[in-house]
Amino acid sequence: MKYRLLYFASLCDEAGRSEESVASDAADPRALYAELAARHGFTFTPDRLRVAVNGAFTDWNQRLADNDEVVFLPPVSGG
Amino acid sequence: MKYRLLYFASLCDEAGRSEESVASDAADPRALYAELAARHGFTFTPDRLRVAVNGAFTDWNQRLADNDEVVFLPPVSGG
Amino acid sequence: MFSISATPIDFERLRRELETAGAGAVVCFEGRVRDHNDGRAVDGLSYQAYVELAQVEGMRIVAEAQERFAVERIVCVHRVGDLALGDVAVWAGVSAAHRAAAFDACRYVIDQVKARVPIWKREHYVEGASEWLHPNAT
Amino acid sequence: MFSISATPIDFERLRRELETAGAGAVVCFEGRVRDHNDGRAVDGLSYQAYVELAQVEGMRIVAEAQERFAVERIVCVHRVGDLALGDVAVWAGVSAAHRAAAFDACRYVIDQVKARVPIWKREHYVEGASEWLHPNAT
Repeated sequence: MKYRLLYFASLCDEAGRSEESVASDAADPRALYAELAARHGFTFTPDRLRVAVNGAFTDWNQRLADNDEVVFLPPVSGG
Repeated sequence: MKYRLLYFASLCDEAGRSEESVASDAADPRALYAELAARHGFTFTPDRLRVAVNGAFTDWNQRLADNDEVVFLPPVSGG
Repeated sequence: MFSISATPIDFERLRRELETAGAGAVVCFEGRVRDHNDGRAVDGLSYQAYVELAQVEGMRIVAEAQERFAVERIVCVHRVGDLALGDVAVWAGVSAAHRAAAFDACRYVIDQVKARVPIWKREHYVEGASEWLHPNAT
Repeated sequence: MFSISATPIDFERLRRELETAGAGAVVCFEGRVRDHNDGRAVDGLSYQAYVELAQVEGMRIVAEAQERFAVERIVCVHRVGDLALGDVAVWAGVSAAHRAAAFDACRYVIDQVKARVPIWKREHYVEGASEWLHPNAT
């Protein structure tokens, strides 16, 4: 399947890009993050991240669909 | 002795004046208030008032001196 | 800084006095004349102050807040005279490195000013009457 | 109302949006860029947001505060982009009939925005380095 990824803050720096499209067999965000972490050398473990799919927070086991927009969110620091 | 009185809010309305000078034998604010309450028909009992002498809060038993400025303060309602 | 003002409070100017290089948080409170109180329709207020003592007591409250909370600057001004609906009756602003101290100090100042500073409010009601407010101490 | 702004926050205009006839209390918070953090000298910040989700989550927080507290109006705006010392990074204002609700709601909004809204801060230090802040969840 094809997913669209957005990267923010440290993940953006580590990935060297703010977005990308990937083809992957990962069926949920957990598997997808493992794949991308290996590829980009992400240092965050999943327990420090949140996941959003198509602009809404969700959980790591949500079943992904083709063309989903998936975002892994590092700990926030607004304010 | 001679005292200078300032009146605020309801006490000002009841006394019909915002200040006055009185000659009195009252030696402390408690005695002075009793005298003035009788004269002006003040409806506050002393337990609802605070006393200031010469611009500072004090207690009802402070010994007064000639020409002291004495103020009986109704419950405040600023803000 | 605490003061009594017989003219409208220029709170935008007062707010700028709170700015310091270390002020990461600024909290401002304004008490405005609203159109009702205790179920009665209000169309204005008058405030009277025992100015000399109000000034001393207000400065004491500001000094207490400076001591209790890690703040940078504190400014509080209370109006006297006749106020219309929407006018600002009292304004308090606090700057601090962190927001908890700014919130706590601002609330302390306004709570204490209302409880302790010799200022009295006369409410003018839409139906015509007016009266001094003398809340029972709690 | 919650929004993300790429240009300086016009908080004097936002504050006027809080005015209603029943608003006896207005509490405003501003988070400013200060010259230090955790003992390091700071000379600027950059904020990045996942704007689409930040907007949704910010509006959700404002709605929660409207429900929990007896308030009139709530406005909150967060900056993104490069900010200099003294710039306002986030502004939250609340109007209410009474001050307790205004203080509580304003604090709720800013606390929740900092904890939940997907916005990230990069600190630029006087000595030259810069880094993203990713606080440990508590």
